[in-house]
This record gives sequence, structure tokens and C-alpha cells, in this order.
Amino acid sequence: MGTVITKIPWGVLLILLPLMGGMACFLWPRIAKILGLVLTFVGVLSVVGLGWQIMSNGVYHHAVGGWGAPLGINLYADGLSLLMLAITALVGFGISVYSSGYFERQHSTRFWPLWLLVLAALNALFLSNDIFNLYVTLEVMGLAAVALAALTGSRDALSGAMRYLLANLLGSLSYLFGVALLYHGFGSVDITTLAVQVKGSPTTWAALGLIGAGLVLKTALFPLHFWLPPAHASAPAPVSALLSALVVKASFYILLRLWLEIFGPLGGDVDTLFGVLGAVAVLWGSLQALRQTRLKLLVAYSTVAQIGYLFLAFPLAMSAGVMAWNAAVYLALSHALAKAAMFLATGNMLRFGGHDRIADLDRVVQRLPLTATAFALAGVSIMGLPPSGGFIGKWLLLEVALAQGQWGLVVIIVLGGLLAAGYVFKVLGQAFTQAAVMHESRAVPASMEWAALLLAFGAILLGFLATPVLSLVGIGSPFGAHEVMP
Amino acid sequence: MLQWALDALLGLGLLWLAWCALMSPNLLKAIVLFVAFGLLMALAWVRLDAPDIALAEAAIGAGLTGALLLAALARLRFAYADEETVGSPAQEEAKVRFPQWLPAVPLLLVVAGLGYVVLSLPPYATGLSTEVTANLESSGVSNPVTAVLLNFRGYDTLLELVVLLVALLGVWSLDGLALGRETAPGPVLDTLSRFLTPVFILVAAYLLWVGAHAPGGAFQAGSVLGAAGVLLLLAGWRFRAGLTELPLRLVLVAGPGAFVIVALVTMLMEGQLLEYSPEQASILILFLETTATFSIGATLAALFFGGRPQDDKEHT
Amino acid sequence: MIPSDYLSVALLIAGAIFFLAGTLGLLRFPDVYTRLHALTKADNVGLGLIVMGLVVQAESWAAVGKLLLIWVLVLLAGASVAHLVARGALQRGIRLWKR
Amino acid sequence: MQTLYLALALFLLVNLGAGMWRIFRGPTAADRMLSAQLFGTTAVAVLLLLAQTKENTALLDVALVFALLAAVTAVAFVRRAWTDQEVDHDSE
Amino acid sequence: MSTVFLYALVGVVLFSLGLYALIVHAHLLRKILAINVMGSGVFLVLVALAKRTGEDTPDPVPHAMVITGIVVAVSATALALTLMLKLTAETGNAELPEDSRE
Repeated sequence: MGTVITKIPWGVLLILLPLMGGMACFLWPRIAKILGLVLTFVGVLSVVGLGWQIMSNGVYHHAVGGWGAPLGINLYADGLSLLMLAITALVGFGISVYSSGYFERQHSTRFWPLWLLVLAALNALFLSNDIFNLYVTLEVMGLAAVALAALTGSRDALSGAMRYLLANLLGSLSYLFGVALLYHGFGSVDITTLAVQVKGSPTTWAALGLIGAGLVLKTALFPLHFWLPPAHASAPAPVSALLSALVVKASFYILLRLWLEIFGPLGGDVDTLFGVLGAVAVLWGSLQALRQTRLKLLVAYSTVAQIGYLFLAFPLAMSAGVMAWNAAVYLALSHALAKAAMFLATGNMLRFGGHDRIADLDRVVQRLPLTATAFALAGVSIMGLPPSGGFIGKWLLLEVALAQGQWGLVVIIVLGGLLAAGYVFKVLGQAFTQAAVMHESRAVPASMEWAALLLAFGAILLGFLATPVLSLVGIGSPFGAHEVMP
Repeated sequence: MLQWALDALLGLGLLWLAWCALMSPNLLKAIVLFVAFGLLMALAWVRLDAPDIALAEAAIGAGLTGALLLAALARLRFAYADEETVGSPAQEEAKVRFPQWLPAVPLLLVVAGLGYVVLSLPPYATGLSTEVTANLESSGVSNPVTAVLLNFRGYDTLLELVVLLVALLGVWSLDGLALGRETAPGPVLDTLSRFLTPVFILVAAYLLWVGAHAPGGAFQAGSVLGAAGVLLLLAGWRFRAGLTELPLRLVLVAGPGAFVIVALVTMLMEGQLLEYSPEQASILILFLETTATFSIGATLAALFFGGRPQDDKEHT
Repeated sequence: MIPSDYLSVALLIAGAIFFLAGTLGLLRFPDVYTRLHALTKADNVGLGLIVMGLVVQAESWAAVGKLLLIWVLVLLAGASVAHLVARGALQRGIRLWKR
Repeated sequence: MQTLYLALALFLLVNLGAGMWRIFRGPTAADRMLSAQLFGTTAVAVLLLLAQTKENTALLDVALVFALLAAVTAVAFVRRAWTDQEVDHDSE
Repeated sequence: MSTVFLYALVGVVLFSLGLYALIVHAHLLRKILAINVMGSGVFLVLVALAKRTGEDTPDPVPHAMVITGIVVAVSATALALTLMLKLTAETGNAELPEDSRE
């Protein structure tokens, strides 16, 4: 039994199954919903299988075409990739369950093929060990995400999607230019080969600048976050969840991976810059979120703030590598769960009341108790209150900052939490009161409420799983290379 | 010396055309200049010993992108007229948001920096060409570019076909404004398209076949096929009602679909994704290229058409 | 240089001169119809001469065939486009140039 | 002979640059498209000459595709982009 | 200066020209053209530098990458043009509305 499971190439299936599923949904729209649900569930199983494989055999390698690097493309999965794949599968399943109730027929046939193709691209991205292949996966993901963001065809959705598309294309081209320089400077596009070859040189710094700028734009780090709020706020709820929880994390993952393997060991002051931008993003995003009167925009600005936290790890990792990166990964995972839950809950409220004006939320707590609970639990994780995944992440980050005497960052981390509490309670407070005007309401299917609630539970549960998750991320020691360097 | 003058003239021409296309106050002019820019790019690819890219650029860069842009411009003016905001060229004029020189300053620094970096690269570097040459024998084809695209880095190509499909899904899900019917094409255009279509198909077939050992291949063949579709659409030809549903979608999916199936089968037989056994490599590559050609051609033509074809049926 | 080279050189240079004439016409002629006339005639003859010059040098029948096919295609496209542009211009009421 | 091919290619490119003027000047959209057509024809000629210098018959295929695609762009122009508002109001 | 670096520098300048136009222009069709010019610049750098093998045949790997890139570019262009047309039909204006929220 054990041997069969370890022999199945789970990693490859994670890419091919949603790819085939997406095409099948396009061919036969009638079965799209069922197929999508089944395939995202199989995705969860495949990640479990891959995890089993990685835990028993160590890191996962697959030489596509049998050539091996540098001529061919290698797939590679260590603890870090595995966790990203796992969170993608979990959030993805939640989004699928939610979407099965959310979309009407016309939008449903358009949603499923694109959604499965985004899923395939995400999995391919987390498994790739080749910087040009990463470019192609970024494009599949980016174009499909834009199409999904524009799905409703409303004026806001279209302009949000257009801005998103332009930002995406600009980011991709900048990234591709960096790839071109790395290839011509060091003769390879394989990350492992490059890690050995790359030396500090003008080429390397220019490549870092281009790749970094492109990926920072795609990750929406302040001040390149301008495209995120309109796109994330005007998309359909499951798409907002997908964009905020997973798509933004994908480009962050590439940046992190390239930083760990290639650029980080060379030194330089870029990490300080990332830290400063991250700190500003935390404050700016939180303040903007507090100012919003529309719920979806509030949640979108909260994403801008929470992305800032991920970048705080860069300056801290200089002397405390593993711990700072653990904090960043933990924050990314718990934010994925919490933010997906929050957007889905917001979608429920929007559907129930027909609007998302925060001031007019009409006793949502009584009318949609599950949704309100989901929003509150997700809020707990976003604020970083115990017990939650967000708490563990922020605590780890705080500990490192304190140990290094980085008082500025300590203040930012705490202040960001307080501001987050401010905007979460702004919503929850209104949810208890009765609105001045009565609104007509529309029923919300149970699947949609439960999908949001279970994802929020996941974010809380992550607070109790610190030990196993942190031991999992250590497989293949993605953060280890940093330590060896003097 | 002459060589150098030719390259310098081409380079300057490229820069000049790009600048004029981007800064022209008139949109039609901008597009015409951009098409001319594409033509010069193709010449530059030839000078750089990249005939495969020159073929792709001639078909896509200068041909299909130009047609796409022209069609979009036409519909844009139509949309203006719809909203009863007068479609005067004044609206199309290059509106500038803030002082033009403001972003120019940091960008000049970017040019200087990147220029310095490019010049600092060593004048000789083999890249992966030695590895490609060493393994070309067992790749199943003798054109190194095709070997990279379909064998060594075939996985990229699979995902690239998915990018095309995603773009089409996006356009369809947006309810793009399908190409409307217009005035009768007239006998000349009719005859032209009747005569040229078989030529396009022959050239596509030739490029597909020749790609194994000389410049050419699925993308070039597919784009020529797509261009044939565009010409037919322009001449007033429309999808027959029965063919717009599943049959059309099957053709669109055939390329990436065949790729995924081959990937799975080769993995079961050889152990790795897309690992061809050397004896079967050339036949597998030909199969993949053929299906890809049909899909690329159909997708490009459908992208030009703009909307879901059945919409057209419903409206008429 | 062998005799066929001289022929080739003459044809190629003649072709280039026709191209020059076409461009001059495009620049100097007063309205779209006369410019159309100058352009389509001169360019197609120019290309034809260059094709002939290269046919003389060609090493295989396949190359000769391709060269001729290219010329025929350009001729055909040029003629049709000239017709379409002229028809379109007339329909849109662009006036003919009168002295 | 090599020198002659290159010189002629260079000459045709310069010639092309002169033709560019018409794209700028207009005055009608048809004029711009005509010059683009000239661009296509000349580019085919340059390609044929370059093919001869590189002694690479594959470049003839590029010229072939050029010749085919030039027609498509021009037809797209005539059928789609040519609006009834005739004279372009150039600011030049 | 050799051909290789001549074309590579042209690529760098094209990339920057496109970026400049992308920032400066408000009209979406111009932004799309600008993105395409930027892409051509990157492709030119990739292919020009591939000619540094010192032999007649250049490195084919960047050539394959550029063919992939060209197909990606035309896909993105088609999607962007459709989005632009839909947005224009909604707003009557082919520009992004100024963001009043920030």
C-alpha cells in the first residue's frame, strides 16, 4: 500500500489533472461543476500523496523530458513548495465548494475552465525549478486571473481587470528581462544551476532589480499596490478570494525562492529596502482599510497591509535566517486561509443584503451567524490574536525583531495588529446593529456559508499546528543554504 | 562595413518607428507605424540569424497583431459612436497626464544602467548551444529550435498552448463584441480570398513539415493558418451554425489536449513527463506539431473574431 | 564574374531603380489615385526584376519556384489591395486630382 | 556579389525611410496604408537579398510568409479600420 | 561595436521607450502598443546576445524562448484589446477612469 502511494507521480498529477479538467470543462460545460469539485478534491488527495512521498523519500525531483537541467526543465518540491501546494489545494477546495453555489448558469460555464487552469498554473509554479518556465506559468495564471476578475462585466470589474492586466504584463516583461540577463550572464535558467553559477556582478544586480521589480509589482507591495484594491474588490467573491489568498502569494513565492537560492547569499542592501517598503505597506494598507466604507475594498486594502508583513522578514533574515523565513511562510499560509474566508464571508453578506456598504450591514450576526463567525475568526487571524495562524506568524516575527533589537519593526508589527483590530471591529460592530433602512434579503446556500467558515477554522487551527508545520517546511532545508554562508 | 551600416540603419529605423508609433497623435497612424515596426523587426531577426523567429514575427508580429489592432480600432470608433460622444480624432489624441519629462529622467538612468550591463557581458558565451548540439541526434528533429521547443523544453510549449487557450477563454467570457456583418465584400476580395486560402493552407503545411529540419514549425504554420482564417472572416465567411459548438471547441483544445495526453502516456512508458524514446521522438513531435498547428490557427482566428461564434448566430 | 552574374547585376540594379521610382511617385504625386498607380506599378516591376536577378543565381528549382511564387503573391495582393483602396477611396468620396 | 546584395539591401532600406514620410504626411488614411504596402513589398525585396547574402534558402520562406501576410493586413485595413470620416485631422 | 551589442542596446532602448509610453499615455490602445514594443525590446536582447557563440549557429534556446514569448504576447494583446473594447462600451472612453479611491 505504502509503496504504491509513493510510486504515483503526485507532483505531475497536480499539474496535469486540473489542466485536463480545465479543457474538459471547456468542452463539456454541463459537467463543469461536478468535474471541478471532484478535481479540486483529488487535488487535496494528491498533495497528501506528495507529502507522504516527500516525508518518506525526501525532496521531490522530476526531470521533464528526461533531459535534466540545464538542458531540460526540472520539477522540484521541498517543504516550502509542499506547504504552498497544500494551502493552494485547501483554499482551492473551499473556493470550489463555495463557487458551486455562487455562480449562475451563464457565469458558471465561464468560471470553471478558467479556475481549473489557474489552479494548474499555481501548482506548476510551485513545482517549477526553472526561471523561464516560471515566466510561462506566471502568464497562464495572470491572464486567467484577469479574465476571472472581469467575469461580471460591470464597469468597475472591467476597469479593475484592465489595470490588473497592464500591471501583470508589465511585471512579466520586467521579470523576463531579468531572466534574459541571468541566462546570458550565467548560461542557465535552472535555479539550482544558477545558484552555483551566479556571482555578484552588474548583470546579477540588474537582473535582481528587474526580477524584483516585476515580482514586487505582481505581489502588490507598496508603492506598486495601486492595481490590487480595484481588481480584488470588483471581482466575484470566489475570484477575490483566489486572487488575494493564492495568486498574490505565487509571485511572492517566486521572489522568496529566487532570493533564497540566488540573490540572498550575495549580500546587498535590497533586503533593507524590502523591509522599509513592507513597513510602509503595513501602515498605509491598514489606514486605507480603516477609511473604507465598502466592505470589499476594506478587505482588499487589508491584503495590501498583510503583504507588507511578508516583506518584513527580509531584513530580519540577515542574521536569523530560518526563524524569520518561518515567520513569513506562516504568515503567508494563515493569510491565505483567513483572507479567503474573509472574502467568501463578504460575498455572503453582499449576496444577502445586495450591497457591501459597511454602515448598512443589517444585523448580519443574527441573520447569517455562520458567515459572521467566519468573518470574526478570519479577523482574529488577521489581527494576530491567539490562538491563530496569524498569531504564530506575527509572534515569530516579533521574537526575531526583539532579539535583534529592531525596535522600529517591533512597533510596526504591533501597530499593524492594532489597526487590523480597528478595521475588523469596524465591520463586526456594524454587523450587530440594525440598519436604518430595511433591505430585502436573499437566501445564501449552506455550502457558501460553510466554505467560508471552514476556511476560517483552518486559519485558527493553524495556530495549534506550529510544530508539525514548521518541521514540514524544513524538509530539503529551503532556508538552510542561507545559514551555511558566512 | 556595409554589414555594419545595414545593421545600424535597421537599429535606428526600429527606434525611430517605435518612437513615432508610440508618440503619434493619430491612432491609425500609430498602428500603421507599429505594423511597419513589426516588418523591420522581422528583418532584424534575419540579421541575427534567427529565421524561425523571423517567420513567427512575419506571421504574428507584423500580420495578425496588425489585423487585431486595426479591427479593434474600428470597433473602438464604433463604440464611441454608440455612446454619442463624437468620435473625433481629438479624443484619440495622445493625452499626457503629467509633465512628459518627469518619467523620462529615471528612464534615462534605466537605459544607461541596462546598457552598461549589456555591454559588460562577455563577448563570447556558448549558453546551452553545446548541450543542444550534443543531444540533437536523439531529439528526433534536426532543427535545433524545434528540438528545444518540442523536446528539450516541450513542457514550456505545452503551457504556452494553454496561454493561448486561456486568452480565448478570457475573450469569450467577456462577451467580446463579435465581428459584425458588413457590406458585401465585392468580387475582388471574394476572388482573392478564394485564391489565397489554398495557398495559405499549402504554405502552412509546408512550414509544418519543414520545421523538423529547417526553420518553421507549429507556431509559424499555425499563425499562417490563423491568417487564412482572418482573411476568410474579413471576406465575410462565417462559422457554419452546426460547427460552432463542440466541433470548434475540440479543434481549439486539440493542441494542448494532445500534448497532455502524450505527456501522460510517455510518463507511463518511459518514466518521465514528455520523455520520448529516441525511435518514436520524430513521429511524436510531428503529431504534436500537427495538432498544435490546427489549434493555434483556430485560436488565432477566433481571437480575431472576438466573440463567441454562436452569438453571431443568435443575432441574425 | 561569369556572364550570368552580369545579367543578374543588371536586373538587380534595374529593380532597385524601379523601387526608387515608386517611392518618388509616392512622395511627389498629387492624390491617392496617382500615388496608387505609381506605387503598385513600380514596386511590382521592381520586385519582379529583383526576383529575376536572383532566379539567375538560384541553385535549385525549389528556390526558383519559391521566388516566382513570392512574386506572384505580391502581384496578386498588390493588385487586389490597389483595387480595394481605390474603390474604397471613390466610395468615400475622395476627389480625383484635377490640374 | 556579396557587396552588391548588401549595398542594394541598404539602398532599399534608405528608400523605405523616404517612403515613411507618406505615412506621416497622409493626408488620407488610404495613403498611410499604401505606404505600409510599399513597406511590405520592399521588405520582401530586402529579405530576398539578405537570403542571398546568408545563402540560406529558409529565408525565402520568410519572404513568402511576408508576401502572404501583407495582403491580410491591407484587407483588414480596407474592411475594418477605414472609417467614413475621411481626412485625418492631423495636428502636423 | 559588434552587431550583437548594437541590437542588444536597441533592445534596451526599445524596452525603455515602451515603458515611457506606458506611463505617459492614458489611452488604452497606446498602452497596449507600448507593452508590445517593450516585449520586442526584451526579445531583441534575448536573441542578440544568443549570437555570442563565436560560431555560425547561434544558441537556439533563447530563440525558442522568444517564439514562446511572441505567442504569449499576441494572446495577451488579444485579451487586452477585448477588455479595452468592453470598457469603452461601458464608459464611452478608452481610458482607465482616474482612481478616486486613493
